[in-house]
Amino acid sequence: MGQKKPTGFVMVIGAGIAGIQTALSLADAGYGVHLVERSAALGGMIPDLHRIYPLCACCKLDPRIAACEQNPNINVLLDTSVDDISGKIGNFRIALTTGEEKKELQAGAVIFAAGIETFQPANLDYYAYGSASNVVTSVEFEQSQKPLGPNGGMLKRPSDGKTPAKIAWLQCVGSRDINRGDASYCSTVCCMHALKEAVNAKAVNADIETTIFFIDMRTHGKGYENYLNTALEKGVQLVRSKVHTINPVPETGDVLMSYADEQGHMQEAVFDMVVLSVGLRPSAQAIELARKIGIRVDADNYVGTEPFQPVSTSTAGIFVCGGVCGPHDIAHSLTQANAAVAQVAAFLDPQPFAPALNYAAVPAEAQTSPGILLAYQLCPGMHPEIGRLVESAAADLPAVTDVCRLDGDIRGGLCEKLAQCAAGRVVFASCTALMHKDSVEAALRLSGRNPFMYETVDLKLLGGEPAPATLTERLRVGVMRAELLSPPAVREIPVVKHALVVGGGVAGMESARALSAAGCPVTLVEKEKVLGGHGRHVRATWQGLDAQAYLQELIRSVEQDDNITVLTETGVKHNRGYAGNFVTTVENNGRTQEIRHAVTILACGGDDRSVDEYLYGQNDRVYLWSELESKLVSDPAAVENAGSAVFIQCVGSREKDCPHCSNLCCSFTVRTAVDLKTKNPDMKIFVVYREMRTFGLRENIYLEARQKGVVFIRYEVENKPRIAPAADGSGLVVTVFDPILDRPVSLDADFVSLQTAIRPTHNAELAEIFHVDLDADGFFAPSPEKLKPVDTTAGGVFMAGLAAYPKDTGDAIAEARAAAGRALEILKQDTVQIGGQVAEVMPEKCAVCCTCVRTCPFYVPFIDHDRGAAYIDPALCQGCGMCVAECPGKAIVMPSCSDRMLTQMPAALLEGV
Amino acid sequence: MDEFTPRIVAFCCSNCAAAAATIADGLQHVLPENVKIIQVPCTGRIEVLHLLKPFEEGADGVYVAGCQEDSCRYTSGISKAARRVAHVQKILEEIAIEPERIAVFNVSAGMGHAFTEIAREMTRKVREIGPIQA
Amino acid sequence: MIIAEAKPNSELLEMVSDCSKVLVVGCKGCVTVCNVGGAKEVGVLAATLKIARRRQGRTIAVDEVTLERQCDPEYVDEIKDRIGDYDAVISIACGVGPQFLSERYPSARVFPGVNTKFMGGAVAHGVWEERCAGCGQCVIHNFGGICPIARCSKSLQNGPCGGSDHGKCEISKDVDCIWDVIVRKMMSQGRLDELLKFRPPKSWTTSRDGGPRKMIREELRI
Amino acid sequence: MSEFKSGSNLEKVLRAGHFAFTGECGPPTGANVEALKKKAAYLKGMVDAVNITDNQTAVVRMPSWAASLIVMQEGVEPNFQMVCRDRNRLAAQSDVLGIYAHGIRNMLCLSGDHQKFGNHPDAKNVYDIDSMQLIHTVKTMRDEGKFLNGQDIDVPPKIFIGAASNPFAEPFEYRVHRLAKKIAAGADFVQTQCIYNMDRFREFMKQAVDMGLHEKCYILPGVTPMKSVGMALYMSRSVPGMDVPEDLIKRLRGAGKGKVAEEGIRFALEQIEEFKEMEGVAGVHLMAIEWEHRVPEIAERAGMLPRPSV
Repeated sequence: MGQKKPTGFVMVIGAGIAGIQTALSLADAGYGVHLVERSAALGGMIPDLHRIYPLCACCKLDPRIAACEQNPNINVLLDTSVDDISGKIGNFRIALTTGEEKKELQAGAVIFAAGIETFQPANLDYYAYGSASNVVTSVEFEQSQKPLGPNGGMLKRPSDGKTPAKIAWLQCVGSRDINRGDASYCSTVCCMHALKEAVNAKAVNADIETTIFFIDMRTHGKGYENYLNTALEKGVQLVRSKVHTINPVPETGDVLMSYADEQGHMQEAVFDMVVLSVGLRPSAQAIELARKIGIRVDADNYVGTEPFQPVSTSTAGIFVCGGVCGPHDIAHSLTQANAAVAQVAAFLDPQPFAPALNYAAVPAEAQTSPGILLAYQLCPGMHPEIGRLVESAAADLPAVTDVCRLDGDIRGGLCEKLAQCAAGRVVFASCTALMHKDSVEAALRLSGRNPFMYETVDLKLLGGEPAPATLTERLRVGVMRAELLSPPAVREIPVVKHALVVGGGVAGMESARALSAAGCPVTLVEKEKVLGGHGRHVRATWQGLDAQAYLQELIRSVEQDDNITVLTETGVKHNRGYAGNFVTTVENNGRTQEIRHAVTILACGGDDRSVDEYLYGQNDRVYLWSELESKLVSDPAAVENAGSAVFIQCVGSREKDCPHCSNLCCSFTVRTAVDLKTKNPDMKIFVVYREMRTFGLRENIYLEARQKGVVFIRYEVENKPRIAPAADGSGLVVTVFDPILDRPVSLDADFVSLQTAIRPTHNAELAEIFHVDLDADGFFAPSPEKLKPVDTTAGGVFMAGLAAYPKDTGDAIAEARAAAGRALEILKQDTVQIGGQVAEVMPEKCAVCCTCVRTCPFYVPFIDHDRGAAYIDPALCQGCGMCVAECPGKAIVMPSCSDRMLTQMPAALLEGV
Repeated sequence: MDEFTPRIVAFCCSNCAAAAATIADGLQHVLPENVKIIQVPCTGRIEVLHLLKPFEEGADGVYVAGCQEDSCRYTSGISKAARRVAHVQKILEEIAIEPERIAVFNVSAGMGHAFTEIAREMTRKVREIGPIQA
Repeated sequence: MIIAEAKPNSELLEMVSDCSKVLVVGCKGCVTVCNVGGAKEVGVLAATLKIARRRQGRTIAVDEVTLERQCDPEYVDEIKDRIGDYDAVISIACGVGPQFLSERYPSARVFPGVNTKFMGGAVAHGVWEERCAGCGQCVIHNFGGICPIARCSKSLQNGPCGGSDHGKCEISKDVDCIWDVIVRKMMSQGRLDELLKFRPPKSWTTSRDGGPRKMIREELRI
Repeated sequence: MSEFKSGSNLEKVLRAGHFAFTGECGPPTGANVEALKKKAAYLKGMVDAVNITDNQTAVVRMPSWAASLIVMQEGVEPNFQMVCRDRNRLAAQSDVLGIYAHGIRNMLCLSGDHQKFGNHPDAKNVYDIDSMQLIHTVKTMRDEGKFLNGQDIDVPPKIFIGAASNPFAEPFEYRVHRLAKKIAAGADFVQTQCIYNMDRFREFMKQAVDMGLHEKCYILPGVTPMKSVGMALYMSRSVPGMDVPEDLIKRLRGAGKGKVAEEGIRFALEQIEEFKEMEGVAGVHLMAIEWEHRVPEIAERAGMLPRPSV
C-alpha cells in the first residue's frame, strides 16, 4: 500500500480509556505499542465511575484492559513515568523510569494520552468542602453509588450513614471561574455527570429530591438533550443560580446553601448533602513533561492543538488525545484516540513486536461437541442472588456440562475455562450479552472451538431483583438454542484494499485524505457538482481561524491525490457484502458502476433547517446562520457596517419536532459577535439565547464577547422573542422578556441571524442502503457495542461529520480521521473471517432449479456449472435466509438458523407453557 | 372452569425482537407467558413447514411478526412470509382447522409496545376460537 | 419438465383415513424443481397429516423419504427394506412415480399425492406453462417455433379459429391465443406464405392416440 | 355451364346469380320434433337454405344430421353443419356419407366452439382434424372419390361445401388470408360471423375482391338483428371475435322503450340493402337466433321475397 515510509513502534503515554483505545487500535493495525502508565493499573479514571452515559458500560473497560495485557503487540509498562523525549519524527528516544529502574525505548511516533485530574475544592472555604462531611465531590459521590463500592450501592451520607432525602449538586466548581477556581473554561462533562448521578440516585429511590444548581445546562452532545429531558421527567430539579456560600448546619449535619436566583434575589435551602461537580484539569505531570520537551501548552494549561490538526502537537510525530488536550467527554476522547491512529498511519508503517495476534484459522474439525459451557457475568448492579439462581438452573439442564462465573476479563476467563473442559458450545449470560459478542467469539477461536457456536442470554430485564421463573425459562431456551446450533463453516476472505467515502464535505474529504495518506485507495462519492458540503458556508472556526482557506486547500489536495477517485454528481444506489468485502453500486447521470471496498465511511452531511418564524423568508434582514456566514465570506462589509445585530439561538431547535441540541451554534454566535465587535466596536450586538453552550475552551470566547460588550439575554421557549419591522422602516425590532430585569426589552437590529437546528440531509436514504440504524434524531446510531463513537450499527461502516451529529469544523476533522483510523484497522488486515449468518448450498442436494437465483433479494446465488450446483458467495450473502426457505430440495442450509432449530424449537418452547 | 390459555408460538425477525427488548426494558411491558418467541434473522427465513410444526406439537396458534412491507432490511422478507402464512391458512382449511389460528403482523422499528399488543391480540383471538384439540 | 400440483390435503386425508402408518415419498426430479414433490414438500405433507390427525383426536405415524428419482428402478429399490412397515405409501412424484412404486412393491397401497399436469417450464418463479403435448412428431418449425398442438385449445394446425379475441383464446381471457402469436411472429419474420400452406391432417399414431408408448434403443440395451 | 357440384338449391341459386338468402335453425335440446317443425314452417319459402347447427356452443342438442332430415321433410333445404370438436376423421367421413345418402347436399365445415363453456365442460374434445382439414377432406371425397387414407369411395358424396369466416377476429390482417386458405382447401361458399361493423367489413370485402376470392367462392355475410340493448352489450363484451360498434349500441339505446327490436331489424335491413350492392357479396346469411318467427317479416321487408325457384 503506497510508497515507502519509515517503520516503527509507537509509544502511548497514559493508559486511561483514550490511551488504551489508541494502543488496541494501533496493535490491531499491526504496530508494536509501548503503553506507559504512571500508576499501578490500567484504566485511568473510568473504574471510579458507576455508569457511563448512556448505558451501563462498566464492564466495557475490563475486557479492553485484558486485551491490552494479552496482546503480544502491546508492551504494558505500569508504574512508569516518562522522563524525557528526544529525537524526531520517525525516530524518537524516550527515557523512562519504572520504579527505580531507568531505561530508554525507541518509537517512530508518540501519543500523549495522559488524562485528567479533577479540581480539588479543598482550598475554597466557601464550599465547606473538608469542613462539612456531607459536602462531597462528584467523583466521591459516584464512587459511593457503585454497587461494589463501600456502601454496596446504597446511598448514605458520610456524617451519619443516613440515607439522604434531599441532595443538591453544585455545578461549575473549579470551572468558568477565574477568580476563585483558576480556570476560565467550561469542563464540558459536569452537566451530564450531575444529571447522571441525579438520575441514578432517583433510580435507587425515586423519592429522593435531587436539585442541580447551575449556570447553563450544557447537554450539547449526541443524545444528551434527550437525557436531560428524561431526567426532568423523572423529577430532577434544576435551579439557575449563583451559589454564594455553603454552610454546615451543626446540629443535624445538613447543609445550608445560600444562592442568588436569576433575578438576583438571595435564597436559602437546606439539603441532606451537597455534591460539588468538580471541573477537569489536565494531568499535571503530563503538562510538565510537555513543557520540558518543548510541546506548546496553551493558556489554559492544556497541550495546544490547532483546529485543523486536532490531535497534533507542535512537535511533528507527537500526537495527543483525551483530557490532556482539553476538557473532553469520553466519546470525544475515544474519537481523538482513533484519529491519532490515523495520523500515525499516515507517516509510519507498522513494526510489530510479534506477528499479530492472528487467530489460528478455525480447523475444519473445530471442536463443536454438544457439551455446553454456561458462562455468566454479573453486573455490579445485579443482585448477587442471580448468580445462585443461574447455577441452580444450570444444574437442571442436562445439556449444560460446565458452569462458570466470569468477572472482568471475559475473554481470558472463558479461554481459561474452555481449556479445562470439553464443552464445544457456550451460552453466555450477562446484563447486556450482545455487547460482549466479540470477546466470546475471540475466546472460542483461541480455544479451538468454532467461533459461532454460542448463544447469549440477556439478564438485563431481571434488573436488580431476581425473578427465578423468568430466569430459568430464559436459560432453558438459551441452552436449547445452543444445543440446536449447527457449526457454520468459517472462511477466510481477502480484504479489498479500498475504501468508500460517501459525502464530499469536510468530514468526507478528511477521511479520504487520512485513508489515502495511510496508503489506501479511496473512492469519494459526492451528490453535488462540487466538493465542500456545508463547509462552504463556514467562515471561521470557533478559534477564529479562516475556514475557507483551509477548505480550498483541502479540496485541492483531495482533487490532486492520485489515491483518491472523486465522483461528483454521483449517488449511491445499492450496497451489499461484509466488512472487508463490500460491493456498492453508484450512479452518475444514469450510468452505474460497482465499487468493491472493505469499509464505508458515511459523511453525508447536514444543513441548518429553514423555519417559518421570526419573519424568515419575509424580510431580507433576517438570515439563517449559514446565509449570514456566506455573506460574511462573500460581502463582509455589508454585515460589518451594520449598527446593530441580534442573534437568536435555538431556532426550530430543542423543541418538540426537533429536540436535539445542535452543539455548535452558541460558539458560532459568540465567535461571530467577537469578530464583528473587533471590526466595528460601535456595533450593538445582542444574543438572545436559552442556554449558552460554549462548552470546553469555547467558554473563553464567551467571556471575551461579554468583555467586548456583547449583550446576552436569556429567554424561555414558552416566551419566545418577537420580531417586527421597525416603525420607521429602517430595520427590525426584536422584543424579548429579560428575566434579570423581569420585563420585556426591545432591541433594534439592522439584521437578525437565526441559529436554526442542524439536521442530517441524506441519512434516511443511506441508512437503508447501508443497513445501518438511525437514532431518534435521525443521525446515524452508534454501535450497540458502546464506546465506539464512530462505528455505526453495521460492521465496517463508520460515520463522521454532521451526519453523525452537529459539530464544528475541528471536531468534524477529528471525527473524520477517527473514522479513517477505525477503517484502517480493517484495511490493514489481509483477510477477514466470514461465517456465521450465511446460507450455504450443499451441492449433492441441489437440483439446480434456480429457485435461489430467482428469490435472493440481493442477486447473490448463481449456478456454478463446474460444480453442477448453485453457489452462494459467503462474502456477499446478507444472511436473510430467504433462499434457504425457498429451496425445494432443502439443499441450502443456514447453520446459524437451521431447520433443525426451527423445527425443534416449537416442541421445546411449548414444553414451558 | 378455568379460562383457556392458548399456547402460541410467534416467529419474529431480529428487528422486532430488538423493538420488544427495548420496550420491555423501558416500560415493563412484557410478553404474556403463553406466547413463545422464535427469533429468525428475517421472516423470509420461515418456511411453511416451520409454521406447521408448532401445530404438530400442539400449539393453538402461530403468528409471524415482521417489519413493515417497505422497511424490511432484506427487501422482501415479510411479504414472502405473508404469502407463506396465506398458504398455511389454505392447508389448515383443507384439514378442517380454523385458518385464523395463524396470522402475520407488521411491526415498525421502535414499536415495542405494539409488539406486546400483538401478542395479547393473538391470544385473545385464539382464545375465542378455542383449543385446537377438543 | 413435468409440472404437477399438490392434491388437496382433504383428498389425501380421505385416501389414508384408515391408515396409521404412512410413508411419504418425494422425488428429486421434476417435482422438486416445480416445488411440489421435493424434500421440502415431503416435510410439509407429513406435518399436515399429523396436524390433521391430531385435530381428529387420532394419531398417525408419518415417515419421510425423498428418492433421487422415482422413475428409475434402482432408486425405487432404495426403500425395499422399509416399505413393508407402512399401511400406505403416498408418492408425490409425477404419475410415473406411484406406478413404479406399485409395480415394484405389489403388496403396498400406493397413493398419488400430486396431480400431474403437463410438460412445461417456469415462465416466472411460481408460474409454469405448458409447452409440449408429447405428440411424438414435432412440427413446431412450421409454426414459428411455437407448438399449436400443445398450446391451441383446439390443437388447430390451420388456425386461428374465429374465437380468437384480441390475442386471447375464446376459452379464457387469461389464455393467449397461440395462433395469434404464431401469425404475428411469422408476419414479423416475413414468412406468412408458410402459414398459408395447407397443413393436412396430422398422424396421431406417435402420440397417446397410438396407444401406450414405449421406446427401445437397441444400442443401449444390456 | 358446367355441372353442379352438388345440385343443391343453394348452389343453384348462387350459380344463377341470384342474391342468396340463407337462414339458421338450432335443433331442439331434446327430441321435440314439433318444435323443430314449427321453426321450419316459419322459414319455408323465405330462404334458400337453412343452416342446422351442430351442438352449437357445445350444448348437447338433437344432432345436426337428424334435424336436417326433419326440416328437409318439411320442405326446407338444410345446410348441415359439422364441427370437428366431436368427431374424429372416421366419424366425420362416415357422417358425410350418411347425410349425402339421405339427400342432404349442403354442408358447413366448422372447428366448433370449445366445450369449456358448453353444458358438458368436463368432456374430452377430439379435434383430430381442424375445419380447414375437414373442408379439404369433403372436397377430396367429392372430387377425387377418395377417403383421407386414399382409399376409393364407392359412390362419392356430392356436397356443396361451406366454410365459416370471422372477418373481425384478431389478427385482422390475417383473416382474409385464412379465407383464401379455406377456399383453396375446397370451400364453395362462405358464411361469415354476424357483421355489425360495416366499415371493417367493407375493408375486408375489398381485400377479398382484390385477391379475387369472390370469383372462386360465394361470400355470404352474416346478419343477426339485435333484439335488445342487452343482447348488443352481451355480443360486444362476451362473444369472442365479435365487433359491435359503440354507435350501434347508442342507436339502439336511443330507440326508446319497446322500440329497440324494431330498430335492430331496421339496422339489419339497412345492412342487407348495402350487401346487395357490395362487390363480391353473393347473398346474406340471416341468423335470427330464436327469432325464426320474425324471418318472414324480415325477408319481406328486405325485399327478398319471393325466393327464386331454380
